[in-house]
Amino acid sequence: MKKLINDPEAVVREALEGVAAAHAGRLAVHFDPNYITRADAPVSGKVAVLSGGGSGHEPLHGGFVGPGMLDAAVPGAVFTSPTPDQVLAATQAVDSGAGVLHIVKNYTGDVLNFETAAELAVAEGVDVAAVVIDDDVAVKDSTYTAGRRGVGATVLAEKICGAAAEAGRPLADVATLCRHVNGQARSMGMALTSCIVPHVGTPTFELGEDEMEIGIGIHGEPGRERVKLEPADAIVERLLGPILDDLPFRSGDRVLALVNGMGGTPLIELYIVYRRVAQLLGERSIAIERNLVGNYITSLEMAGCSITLLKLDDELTQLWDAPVNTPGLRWGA
Amino acid sequence: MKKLINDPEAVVREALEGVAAAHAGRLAVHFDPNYITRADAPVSGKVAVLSGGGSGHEPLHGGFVGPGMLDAAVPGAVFTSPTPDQVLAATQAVDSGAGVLHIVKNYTGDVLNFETAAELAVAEGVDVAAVVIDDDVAVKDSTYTAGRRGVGATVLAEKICGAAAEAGRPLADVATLCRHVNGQARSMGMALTSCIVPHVGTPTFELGEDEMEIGIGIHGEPGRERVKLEPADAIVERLLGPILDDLPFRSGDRVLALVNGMGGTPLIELYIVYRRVAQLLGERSIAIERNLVGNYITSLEMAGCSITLLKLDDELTQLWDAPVNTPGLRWGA
Amino acid sequence: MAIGTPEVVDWVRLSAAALEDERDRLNRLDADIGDGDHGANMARGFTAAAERLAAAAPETPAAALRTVGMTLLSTVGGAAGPLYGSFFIGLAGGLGDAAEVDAATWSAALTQAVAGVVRRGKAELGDKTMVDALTPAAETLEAAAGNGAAFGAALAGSAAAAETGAEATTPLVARKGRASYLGERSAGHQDPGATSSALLLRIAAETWGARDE
Amino acid sequence: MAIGTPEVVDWVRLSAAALEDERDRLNRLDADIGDGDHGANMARGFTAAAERLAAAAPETPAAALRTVGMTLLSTVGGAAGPLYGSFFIGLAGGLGDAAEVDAATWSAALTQAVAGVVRRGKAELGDKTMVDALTPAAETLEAAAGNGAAFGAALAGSAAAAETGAEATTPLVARKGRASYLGERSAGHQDPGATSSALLLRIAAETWGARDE
Ligand SMILES: Nc1ncnc2c1ncn2[C@@H]1O[C@H](COP(=O)(O)OP(=O)(O)O)[C@@H](O)[C@H]1O
Ligand SMILES: Nc1ncnc2c1ncn2[C@@H]1O[C@H](COP(=O)(O)OP(=O)(O)O)[C@@H](O)[C@H]1O
Ligand SMILES: [Mg+2]
Ligand SMILES: [Mg+2]
Ligand SMILES: [Mg+2]
Ligand SMILES: [Mg+2]
Repeated sequence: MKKLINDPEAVVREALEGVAAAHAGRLAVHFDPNYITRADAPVSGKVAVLSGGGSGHEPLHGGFVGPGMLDAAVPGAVFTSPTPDQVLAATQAVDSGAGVLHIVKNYTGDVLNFETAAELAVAEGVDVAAVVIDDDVAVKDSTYTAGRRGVGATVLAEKICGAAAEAGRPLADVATLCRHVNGQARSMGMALTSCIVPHVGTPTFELGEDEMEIGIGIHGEPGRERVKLEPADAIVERLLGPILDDLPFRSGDRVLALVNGMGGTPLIELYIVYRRVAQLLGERSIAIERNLVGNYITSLEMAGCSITLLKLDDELTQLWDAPVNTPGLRWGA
Repeated sequence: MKKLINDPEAVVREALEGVAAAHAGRLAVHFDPNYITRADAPVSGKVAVLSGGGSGHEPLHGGFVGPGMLDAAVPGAVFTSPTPDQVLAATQAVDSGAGVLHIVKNYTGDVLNFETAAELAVAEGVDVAAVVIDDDVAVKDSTYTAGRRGVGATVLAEKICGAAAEAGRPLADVATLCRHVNGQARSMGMALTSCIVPHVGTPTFELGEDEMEIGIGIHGEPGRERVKLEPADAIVERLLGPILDDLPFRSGDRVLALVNGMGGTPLIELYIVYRRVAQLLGERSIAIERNLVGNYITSLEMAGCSITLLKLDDELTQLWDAPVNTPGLRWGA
Repeated sequence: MAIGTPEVVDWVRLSAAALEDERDRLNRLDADIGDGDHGANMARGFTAAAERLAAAAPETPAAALRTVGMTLLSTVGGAAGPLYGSFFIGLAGGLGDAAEVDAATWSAALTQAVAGVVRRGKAELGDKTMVDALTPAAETLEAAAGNGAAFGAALAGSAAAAETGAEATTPLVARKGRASYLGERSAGHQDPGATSSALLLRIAAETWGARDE
Repeated sequence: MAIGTPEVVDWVRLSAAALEDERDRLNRLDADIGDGDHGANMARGFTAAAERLAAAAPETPAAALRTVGMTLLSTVGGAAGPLYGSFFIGLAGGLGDAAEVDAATWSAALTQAVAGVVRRGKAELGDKTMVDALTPAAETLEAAAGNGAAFGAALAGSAAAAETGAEATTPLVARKGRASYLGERSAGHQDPGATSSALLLRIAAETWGARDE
């Protein structure tokens, strides 16, 4: 295992110390329980937006804390959801009385821990609304199973709900918006290589030198299928097809396209992926009105990418364009 | 070789097509010869700032084109300097009559091709000033050799000179500032893994599972020494020591600290590196006034990091803080 | 037999030791159909719980079990944390302020605890989760307690039922938890959470059963 | 012997073929002490130059050589691009509008071309660069031309001197170009640029020398 770390057990703590040192003044990092808030939290009268999950997906979530996006991020151990006491403490720290939106990625652990935390917070008098993000079309959806995983749409929901909260909209409204974003977004990812969880020390899965995993999750969970390596253009088609079919996205739609790196893929390759996404959507007369190309929701050092499409309307576009000032996403500020 | 590419020979062209599609409206991408300019270039009355070099270091340089930073970027083949005709065409495209600053990383190929281009541009009546960046303390400096390589300081020089140009300062002045930035900046890098040049298809160098290369360049050039893998804290000491000794940086200095990923290193690790940088500078009473943690000057998928320190003064800090609006670096806009 | 607070503490202490021993096996089971951390999660949580009980002696079995539940909640994370948290908080709720535990009170508490897990996780029997071990264990215990069986024997039967239930998860296709993303590919592997549940109940039978002779 | 434009075009065409053949060897030499692209760079540039000459027939040897220089400048990149660009533009400058090339004119042109490379790259003899092959080649040719040697023999001597110079770079520590970053670690490897220079001069001797019999 080759990593720039000291002690595998101390990765999250030391990275948080680095975040605290790098972003003092913008972010407040709290330890034991671990959570990150805007330095100026709670923001009086404003609904707070909180998210969290296992670490190892940076910049998600800590890198998205700041004006116009998250009020708090709650990092668990690497690939392990945070515990309810962490989420509770963060919820209380950012609540100004206007309530707190929990944006939760759909993994059993995340859902259960956030649910427990929300119950505790409500018992403490905090108004909490929780929205579960489940945009990963690689997983078959069913009411009898855990359902789809939450992936790229989380970034978009955090940005858009953060903007709505900043604009003064009430909790129920921001929660409805969050469900709307989730409903209009679809994602799928793939991996060229595995990641290595620090305290495990060996790759989560083994892929041959000529193999790739299609439909991978962001924790190295196995995907839909393992196939032979293909050119980038063919890979894009494999990802985009199920995404387009699922919502479905249709000719005339306006979308936001996120081409996301898994952590170990260089930017030059992500632009080659974006090129093909733009070509294929162009052929289908789907207009990419906004885009994002880079590493936003990662799986440690995994090489690979995911694609997320969000169907835009005027309201979503306007909220997307609103100022945001976080370490991981910034414009208009 | 596992990459999200189609044809190894088409990597740069297809990535540029992706850039063109993703940033239409902000950037203009010109093909044959290849270069990227601000969409609104030439900006009347403003000195233009241009840089370039081999591809594979993204977001450098193309990701730094935009208001407040570069007017043009000239990408060569992967790890190969661009040719004079490219640089000439880009220079002419962004010159508003106020002249063009060439920021050149100190590699023989880059220096010679930019020199040739500058001669041609001058012959065409363009006022050109060239500044060579050579901040890499891993290489012994000497007037008898090619000297030090240009690495992380390039990003800082592009930002700061871009701000000065935006503020209306004349060419000679912006060039002097660029030399000042270079003189006040020192860097050193290391690699945990090699990169793979697409048209080569095999790793540039082989490192054992328990080895790392200290003092590596950004093209996979061998470094100062190959040693056994160490914890992140010890690695930071290996990089920071030569940097601090070289300028030297002293107690009471104010600095900008750039912790840069080589492309394949996840952000969580870069924050562990930053943590130690902050600790060590704190112990020496050197104040980190500004910082940047992320992938800014990369070597394809190489895992590793580099550290750059720039000694700040009020002028540099103010120019650093000035608005910048590029795909790779953005604030205040 | 008298199962009081010290015996409850013993159970937790010995469970922590057993989970440390079984850490790798549970991790491996979880690696096959999940993310490979169930052993680490459980060992971390129970070690913390045992330490907390060793540091501050609780007054009643229920108080001890509530401490365990709260500790698991704040140290385990993942799916297992809230589920085992609910389980132990459920056990505590079922025991109330009783100073001693017998087959009848334990059976009632276990039934309540399993209901808590089901309420939280919404898994049904056959979804390939810890519920597949816990539900038969509670049912077997209830039947034995109803028949007036000795507590030790009842516990042993309950543990055996849990083990059978855990083994029976192997052919199943997971419908809950991380393994469900695998669909058909989850069949052929024993569920790690069901395995750890059976382990906990086995340790209870061994620890408390010995007292019952 | 009469070396006119067609013979110059032949030289470039055969050099392109030879560089394609030697691409891997030059890449490997460059991988040892540089970035492993010298063979690819040279093959790409000369293939482009040969194609351009084949497409548009230039009028004079100098015009052909200037086309080569400009093509190398815009297709090779790296250090070798501007240096070989200067070299061929220097050859063109040295020949002026002469319709034919002989030992004396070629010697003068070569001397001017090498001076252009030195001016551009600032390398001195012994810095472990192409200058270590080019300088002795130019000097040997000048001496032979001064002694009234036949053009073919003079070219052969010049090529041999370039090869000796290229081989002599092996023990040197590089002081210019990418290899200089290696410091002492650059010793023990033959310089790729000196090797490609010797190759070009060898092809000239073979191509034009044959005409000279
Ligand atoms: N909805 C659920 N109901 C009951 N048990 C569940 C549920 N989801 C998961 N589990 C149990 O949790 C176990 C996995 O726990 P663990 O690996 O610690 O958490 P995670 O899956 O978050 O990594 C599974 O083996 C299963 O027994
Ligand atoms: N300053 C210089 N003067 C003369 N020749 C040089 C100089 N720098 C490099 N070279 C030559 O260029 C060769 C390397 O060319 P190439 O590999 O194509 O370029 P790059 O080093 O940019 O990859 C070296 O082997 C050397 O002979
Ligand atoms: Mg887990
Ligand atoms: Mg090169
Ligand atoms: Mg698990
Ligand atoms: Mg080279």
